[in-house]
Amino acid sequence: NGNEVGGASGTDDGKITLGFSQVGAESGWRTANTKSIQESAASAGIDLKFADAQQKQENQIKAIRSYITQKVDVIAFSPVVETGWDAVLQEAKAANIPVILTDRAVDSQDKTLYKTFIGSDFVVEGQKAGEWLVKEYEGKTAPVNIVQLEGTTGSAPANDRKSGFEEKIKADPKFKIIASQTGKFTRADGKEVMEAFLKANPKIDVLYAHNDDMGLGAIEAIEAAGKKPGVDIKIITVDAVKDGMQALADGKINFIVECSPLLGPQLMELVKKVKAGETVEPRILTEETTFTQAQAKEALPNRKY
Amino acid sequence: MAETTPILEMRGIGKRFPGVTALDGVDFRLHPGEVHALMGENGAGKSTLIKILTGVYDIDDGAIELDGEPVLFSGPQQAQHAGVSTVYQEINLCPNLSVAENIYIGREPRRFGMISFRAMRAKAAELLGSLGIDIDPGSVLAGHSIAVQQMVAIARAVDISARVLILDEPTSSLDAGEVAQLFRVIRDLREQGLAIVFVTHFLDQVYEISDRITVLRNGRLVGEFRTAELSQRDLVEKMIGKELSALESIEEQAKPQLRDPSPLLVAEGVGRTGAIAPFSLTIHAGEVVGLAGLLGSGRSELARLLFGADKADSGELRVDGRPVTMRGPRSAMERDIAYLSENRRTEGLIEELTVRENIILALQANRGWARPVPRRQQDELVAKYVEALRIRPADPQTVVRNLSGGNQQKVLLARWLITEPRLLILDEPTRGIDVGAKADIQRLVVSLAGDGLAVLFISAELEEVLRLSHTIVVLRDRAVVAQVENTDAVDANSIMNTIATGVTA
Amino acid sequence: MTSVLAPRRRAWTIRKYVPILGTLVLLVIMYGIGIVNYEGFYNTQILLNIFIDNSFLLVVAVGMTFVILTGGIDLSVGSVVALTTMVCATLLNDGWPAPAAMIAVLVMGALLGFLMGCVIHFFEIQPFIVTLAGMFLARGLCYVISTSSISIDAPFWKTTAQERIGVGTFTITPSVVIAGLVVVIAAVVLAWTRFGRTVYAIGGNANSAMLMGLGVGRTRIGVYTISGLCSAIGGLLLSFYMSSGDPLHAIGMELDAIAAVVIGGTLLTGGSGYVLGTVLGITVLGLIQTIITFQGNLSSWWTRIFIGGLLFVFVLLQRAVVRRTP
Amino acid sequence: MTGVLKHRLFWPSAALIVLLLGNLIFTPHFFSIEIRNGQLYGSLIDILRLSAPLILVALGMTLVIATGGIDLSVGSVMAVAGALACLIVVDNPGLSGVLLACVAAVTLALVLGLWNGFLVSVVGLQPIIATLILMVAGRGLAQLITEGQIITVNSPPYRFIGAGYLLTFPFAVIIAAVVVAFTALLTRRTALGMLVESVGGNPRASRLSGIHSRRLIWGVYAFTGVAAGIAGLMATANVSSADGNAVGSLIELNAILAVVIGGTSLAGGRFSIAGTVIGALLIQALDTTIYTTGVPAQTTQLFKAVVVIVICLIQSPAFRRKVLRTVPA
Ligand SMILES: Nc1ncnc2c1ncn2[C@@H]1O[C@H](COP(=O)(O)OP(=O)(O)OP(=O)(O)O)[C@@H](O)[C@H]1O
Ligand SMILES: Nc1ncnc2c1ncn2[C@@H]1O[C@H](COP(=O)(O)OP(=O)(O)OP(=O)(O)O)[C@@H](O)[C@H]1O
Ligand SMILES: [Mg+2]
Ligand SMILES: [Mg+2]
Repeated sequence: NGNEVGGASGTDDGKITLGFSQVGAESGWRTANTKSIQESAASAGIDLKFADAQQKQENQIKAIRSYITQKVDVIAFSPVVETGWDAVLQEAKAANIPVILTDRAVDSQDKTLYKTFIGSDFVVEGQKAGEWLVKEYEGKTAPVNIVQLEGTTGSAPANDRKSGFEEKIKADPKFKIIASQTGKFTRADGKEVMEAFLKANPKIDVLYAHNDDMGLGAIEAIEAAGKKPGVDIKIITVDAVKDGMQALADGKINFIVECSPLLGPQLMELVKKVKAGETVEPRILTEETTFTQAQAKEALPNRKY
Repeated sequence: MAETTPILEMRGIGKRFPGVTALDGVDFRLHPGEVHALMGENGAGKSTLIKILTGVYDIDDGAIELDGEPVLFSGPQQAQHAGVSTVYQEINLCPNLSVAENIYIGREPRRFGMISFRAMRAKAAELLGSLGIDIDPGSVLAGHSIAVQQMVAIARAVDISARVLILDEPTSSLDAGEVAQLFRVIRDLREQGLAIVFVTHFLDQVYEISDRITVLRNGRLVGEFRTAELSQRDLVEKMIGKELSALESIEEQAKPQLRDPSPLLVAEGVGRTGAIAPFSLTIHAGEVVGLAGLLGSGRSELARLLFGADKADSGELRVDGRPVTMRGPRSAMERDIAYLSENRRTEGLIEELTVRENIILALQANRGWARPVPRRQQDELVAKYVEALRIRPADPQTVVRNLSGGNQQKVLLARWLITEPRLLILDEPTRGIDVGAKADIQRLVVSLAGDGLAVLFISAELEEVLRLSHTIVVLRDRAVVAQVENTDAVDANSIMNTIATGVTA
Repeated sequence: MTSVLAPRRRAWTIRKYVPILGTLVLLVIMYGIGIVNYEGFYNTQILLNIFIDNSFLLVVAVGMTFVILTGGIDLSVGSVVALTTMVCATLLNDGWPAPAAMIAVLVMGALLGFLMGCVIHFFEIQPFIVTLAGMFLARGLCYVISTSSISIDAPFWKTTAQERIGVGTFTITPSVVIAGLVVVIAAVVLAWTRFGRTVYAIGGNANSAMLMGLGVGRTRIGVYTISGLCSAIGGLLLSFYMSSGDPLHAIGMELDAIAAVVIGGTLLTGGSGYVLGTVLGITVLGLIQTIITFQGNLSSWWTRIFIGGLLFVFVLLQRAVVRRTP
Repeated sequence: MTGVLKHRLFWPSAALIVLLLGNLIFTPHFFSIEIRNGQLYGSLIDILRLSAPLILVALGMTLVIATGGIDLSVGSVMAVAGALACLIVVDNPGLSGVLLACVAAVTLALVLGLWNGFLVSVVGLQPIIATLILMVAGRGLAQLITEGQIITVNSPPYRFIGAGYLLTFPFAVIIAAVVVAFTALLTRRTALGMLVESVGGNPRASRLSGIHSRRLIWGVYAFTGVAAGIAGLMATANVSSADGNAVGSLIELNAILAVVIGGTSLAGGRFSIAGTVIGALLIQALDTTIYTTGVPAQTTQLFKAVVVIVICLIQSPAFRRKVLRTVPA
């Protein structure tokens, strides 16, 4: 029930008004992200104007323009794509409205267009996954056959998680990515692609999935093929949503790199600081960790999303 | 007329469709300054020959020469550029464009590269005027009756024609007045040295206008004759390929005896604004009521109201003495009324379905989807009417689109006959049907009426109406102006008089 | 003897604009409702922003109008837009001068459209499949060029992106001017040229048009070429707007374009409709989006339901105003 | 032989077979089918199983297209039905809960189909717009049901619908086969098929022949809704979770493609159920081929484009006549 927030745009009552333009609601992760922002805005006493862009940059630009005309105090948004923001950010700057980026970066020469960028680093996530794998197979010489389930082709998380991972494992020739295909970040596609992988490749040692959902789909495929996920095939995923953590705790996944959507509280702190005119760090990483099976068992009971 | 060198010569033309040899070794010569009638029964191959000539169909065998040069048009566009313009059998115009545009599209008058619609409308009005048609050239084509559309198509072709003008059954829904206008224009063009190909099933028209006749039968050439040297009787025999006895009986065809004068349908003050003024009409079982009137006088409109194809906005309809509200064709069909539209392509045929499916369609619709007509019954019914109406090819699995125009018309007639209606509304049922089949249909109407079927009969051919009807309803300017009993005193002249003056003679 | 055909109502000429006028009136009402309900909505700039934010879509939809008027469909437009941005960005990064890069992508777009038109016409394959294959092809080429976005730093793009044309406080972008030009040219071509009228004729009845001796093949290939060209122009405008090439740009734009055309009163079966209607269709979609933004408190799913609802109300009223025979 | 060549299903079938054979080059055991854990296991089985939802949706789409319409909302209807079912099953994972969920979901899908049919046949909106409304709003509805989250269910009976095996055969395939057989019987053993073709072929003539085209069109959209609803159950059961955003996304395009490849014209009229099934199998086979042969993710679209173009060209009589110079059929 996210439709309770917002209301009259009031600069008069001393409340801070935050205009937030969200990418969309394309995944559970994104919904958790939205929820976190809405809830923490409410508890921080910030008046939130929220707009969903349905995955379209023009809608986001439109929303930001409209926030400018509505004279909100701070604008925050998760860019759908990295490029093409200069013009509208220029307008915001001219109107003296500070801008905060969340979750994804924009690719702009002019760093004064926004105050700060808070979010995860997808490359680092890929690296963490790669590092774990390298460590896991330390000292062994047998070749390791890896299959990869990529995210939506062309999306930043897919590109970065792939490059970060591959960067870490490329030093050792025993790691071989024998198949890599997009699973579009969904369970159904993850399962379908994994089924095909299993038939085409008799020996798969490791599965690296760019998010939990694809990994969860793949687990079903692996089980249907009569193999044991987590044992016969080791599985690494990214995100750490609740279902993923459950599978990790059950031993079906071996390692999860967290990519936290819960940046609401951090964001609200920043909004207040920016509004007060304080200087903030230009790049703030969300507080994230990684989970092994044992850690998952511990963390699971108070996992929120 | 002196023998000139032919402007067009087709030799050994052959065309095969899957399962059908439409043309086989046909020769055809056309001289400048002549009107050449192309004759033959339905499905003889007339339209196919024309389409071969203008490049609509690829040619299988044979060669074509225009002005001594071998030609092979890639399509109507190229044919037009070479001076050959054509009115194809089915009206081929664009319903969404205006009348003027339909005449001039592709050749619009332009100023500074932009089409000048004003000039175009003016030219169109003038052209249509010369054919005796007075309609707004800016109006949308779809709003006009088939007859008007046919005139528009003719106007277009006449205006384009440079060397050869081909008219494939241009007069099938025109009344005598329009035909006269058309012939005047054709004679003018002939004077100017144009070569004209003319296809029709009206023998009188052939003798009135043509200089030479080529007869086809079953896709083969029967021969080329001078009209003056070929008697009407011989012509028919050449077309049907056997001794003529059937035709004579039509001439003597008596109209059916009225047996049971109980009113089947009564219309009181039924009308529709903008379409037809309120009229009253009674049709009895076993009675044939003919509608007479000029093109656009509202005959079809009247028929459509009785069938519920359009909604009446005034008056009352009673069937069997009980008032009915026509909510649509279904209401009429439930009361055993059937309606054959004059517009066979847009309102009749389902082109991609087979002959069998087209024939049983109305019967099936009446029964509802859940009770399919058993296949055996279908086959019997279809076989019966394919036989009775001589539908060719006789294979019920043929896709209706591939039938010749006349045979398509017979299929539609069959569709309604198998529903065994009590009132049959026939709007131009004999359009494009050959002499033999026309006699069959007329005989059928007489015999059905004899069995107690009521018929509302609309035809551009006044003679046909006179021959069959007990009562003649005369329309003019979208209103019923007279209802006369068809006694011996009534003839074409007196009806024409009524039409012209609006007063019963 | 002459025929006594009474000259009939001349009402046709006015009647054919009823759909457009009806749509326009509804649009005004919708705008009025926006003004009453949302503070700041009355600002004329809001209206101008609709065109600023949709100039590329407008151009694409204009191309689509040509195709739909012939009774065809072009699903490739979104992908061609994306491909245009990608190729343009790549060429510029390779040091091509701006005019050369622009011409190159325009030619490429037109060529893609031309090829699809040829396949549709010569091999008699349904436009849906051919353009769907075109959609895969163009999108596939984007990924082959790069899977990540390429930013455009060419000064011309920067200035065009930030340039504002306007009187007083009301401004538009050069893109809007270009889109406006495209609309005017398209409207003139459709209404007053032989090509344009042939487009309508084909939509009315392609077989008749062929028998009437019109250049059906040429025209049909022509409309797909125009659609390809318009997609490329739209792609250029998008690259101004986004300053980047991205393989994920314009996903689903084909549906938006088709929707705009059809909401604008053009029949999907062809033969009836106007470019002006398409402009109105775009405005409707833009206005719906603007209302959503002003509403400001809708969750993602309510946003979708709300869009569907507004669309429903609009087309329902439109249908009531413009009661046409089906 | 020429008789076979002329059959309208010959070319789509040939394309399917060629595509499958092409796999043998890259994956020698592509055709091998074995029994694992009492279930048939192999790539061909995967293709059959994965194409089941598409077949269902395409089946409805076939009829809609035959009436001269189109239904863009099928994906959204799938998502709504799947979401509702999962919502119910989450709390009642037993067999009765699953049955209840199926009935509720299919009923809701039926209502949505009736809604589409109402807009098209009674209100008279253009089908593409009428169904676009539900395409947009329906996805919102699905997400409303799931609250934007992925609902994961843990219910073996529910999972059975999409991923279970009955007598070694995938249950989803059995459902699809039954619905296909049912539809084929319904349309070809009654007069329904012909009436639908008639309405699509010439609506005006059909009306004048006394066909209740309004009811018919309404019914066809309702049927499509139900088919999409069942497909939604299958798709969500396959992964035991409902993702309001992802379920059935872009399936409308694939379904239309399947219909068109199967030889049904988008202009309406004649339709072929067998053709549609072959079309759907072809599309799924293409996806599976891409995954098994290891086409890199960046080039899959390109690969698809090429295959679709080749299939279309080979199917086109004009292409064979003009380029391959074969005798016309
Ligand atoms: N496209 C086609 N496919 C298959 N058969 C066709 C096709 N066109 C015509 N035919 C067949 O060719 C034969 C000749 O038809 P055509 O239309 O030339 O006859 P016609 O002499 O014009 O008859 P009508 O007087 O009825 O118009 C018919 O048997 C018809 O069924
Ligand atoms: N200028 C016009 N504007 C609007 N509608 C017209 C116009 N001219 C003709 N129509 C339409 O054309 C038809 C008139 O022809 P109608 O069917 O009444 O003629 P008819 O007496 O059957 O003669 P025929 O069928 O021989 O032309 C009607 O459908 C009428 O609405
Ligand atoms: Mg003929
Ligand atoms: Mg008439």
